[in-house]
Amino acid sequence: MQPEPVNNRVKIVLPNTLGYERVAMASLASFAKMHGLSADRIEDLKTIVAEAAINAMQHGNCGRPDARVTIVFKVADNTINVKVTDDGNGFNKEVKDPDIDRIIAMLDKPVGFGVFLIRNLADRVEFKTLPEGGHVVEMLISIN
Amino acid sequence: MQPEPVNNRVKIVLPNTLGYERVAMASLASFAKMHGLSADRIEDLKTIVAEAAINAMQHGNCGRPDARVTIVFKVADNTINVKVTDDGNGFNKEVKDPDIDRIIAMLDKPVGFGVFLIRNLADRVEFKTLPEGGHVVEMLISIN
Amino acid sequence: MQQSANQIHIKSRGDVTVLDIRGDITAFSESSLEEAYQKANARDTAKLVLQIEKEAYINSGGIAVLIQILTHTQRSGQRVAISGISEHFKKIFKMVGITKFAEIYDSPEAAVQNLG
Amino acid sequence: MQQSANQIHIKSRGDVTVLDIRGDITAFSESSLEEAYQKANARDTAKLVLQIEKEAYINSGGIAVLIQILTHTQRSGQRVAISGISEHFKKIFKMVGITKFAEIYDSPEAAVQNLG
Ligand SMILES: Nc1ncnc2c1ncn2[C@@H]1O[C@H](COP(=O)(O)OP(=O)(O)O)[C@@H](O)[C@H]1O
Ligand SMILES: Nc1ncnc2c1ncn2[C@@H]1O[C@H](COP(=O)(O)OP(=O)(O)O)[C@@H](O)[C@H]1O
Repeated sequence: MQPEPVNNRVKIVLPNTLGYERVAMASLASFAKMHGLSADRIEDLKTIVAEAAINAMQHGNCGRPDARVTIVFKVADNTINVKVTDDGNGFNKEVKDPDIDRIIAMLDKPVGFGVFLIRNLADRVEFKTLPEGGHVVEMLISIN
Repeated sequence: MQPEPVNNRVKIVLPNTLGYERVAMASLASFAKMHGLSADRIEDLKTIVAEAAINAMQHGNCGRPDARVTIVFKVADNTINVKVTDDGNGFNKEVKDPDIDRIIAMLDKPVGFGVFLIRNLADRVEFKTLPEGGHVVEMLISIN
Repeated sequence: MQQSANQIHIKSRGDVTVLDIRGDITAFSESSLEEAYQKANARDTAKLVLQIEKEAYINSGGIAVLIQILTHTQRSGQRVAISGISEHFKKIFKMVGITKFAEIYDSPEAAVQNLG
Repeated sequence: MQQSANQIHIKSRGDVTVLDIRGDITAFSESSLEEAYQKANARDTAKLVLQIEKEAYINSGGIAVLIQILTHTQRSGQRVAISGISEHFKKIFKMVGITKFAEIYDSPEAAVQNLG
């Protein structure tokens, strides 16, 4: 994806503390409403930005209190583009979809729901380790 | 005011376009709710951040489409602190309270409501030209 | 971006004209509100209700637009009520002085009844 | 910051126990939910309703906490319903598979009636 001159980019920098993902959810919901996204897709968008921000805090920034999570969103080609960046090195293993039957049978731990929800609710998602360091999750939701 | 090591600082960078103040309103409302601000004071906070952002876009950044408005908020000493920064030189005249009788009689123009609302709804406000260039409005609303 | 003018429905309730205004009240509301006011005037109305949505975002630009309408109504000797706004904006309309030139009611029905 | 546990009221409705859960369902809900479940169990309940607020924010951490409760209820052979959640979270609970282990109802009353 080429950088393009869009004039609707919003950037948010959050403290690395669980709970602050709510601030990203609220601002992105307001942004998406301004740009005409439907109410049910706004709910999806809130969930995926929350999950990506939580993962950035916990897995990317490993809970370090001085770390920050940076979230950038914009609209281009009738698509909402959300990037969530942390200071980490990205995924160190493949993430499988959680298997609820195995979890209920206590064969698996109840983990993996964040990535599962992002994959299932976004129209497109990419997890990328950045050459300059850090990791970004880029998620797209199309407006129509 | 001394800078202090708070770990709840949120930063938002907005495009210089009227309407995007809504994104700041939504995120600050969510932040303030997390920190226990009452519903009616959250409404006041939304209004003052919106008015400060609109002024930053129109008067500070003079409507330049490539300019940005930066909004930082944090909580310290049970007080919500909001800073709205633009690239301009600050006020070039004293701003008087609007006089509605004179406006209705068409003796004055209907202007000056933004600063009026900020002054009347914030617990404290300071308008400061920055030594490094730019202008900041710092507004405080106490939580209890 | 959605920065469109307001949708405004004009209704007659006896000798009162109600402008049912959808959406936020900002500087972008100027043309739609002025136009709706002119249409209402064509009905030779002496009593006007501005019905605003409870969830509407109203900013200083919108306040200026509303006051401009009140400038017209004052000159024409029309009686005006505003209905629907939240407690927050009731407080602000009082602060700014709008309540000196327009009565505030919770619902358009209450406004019509009291003006009528 | 407000990252408190949930307020949970435990109510008996015939042979059904309702956990009326206030607030968001996140990783921070673990202790309050586990504690409420243990209290409900002390009543020897075979049927359980988890009433969640429609406005509640539920995230992956909260989903894990709920599934942990369902692990207990499955082992004890208890029947569980979840009520109150929005359409968005109904969809997500289906996606994740929670609906295989808990019935979903709009209101706690409907849940009690159907379990009872
Ligand atoms: N931003 C990230 N940086 C590094 N690893 C990540 C990141 N996000 C997710 N992961 C990896 O993906 C796994 C699954 O994440 P998730 O689905 O949110 O479930 P959980 O947080 O319960 O483990 C994590 O355990 C972690 O290994
Ligand atoms: N960020 C700012 N930078 C420079 N001047 C400002 C700024 N904010 C407000 N002002 C000045 O204060 C005046 C009053 O602003 P305001 O109360 O919002 O009313 P209005 O926008 O209708 O003029 C403006 O006309 C401008 O001269």
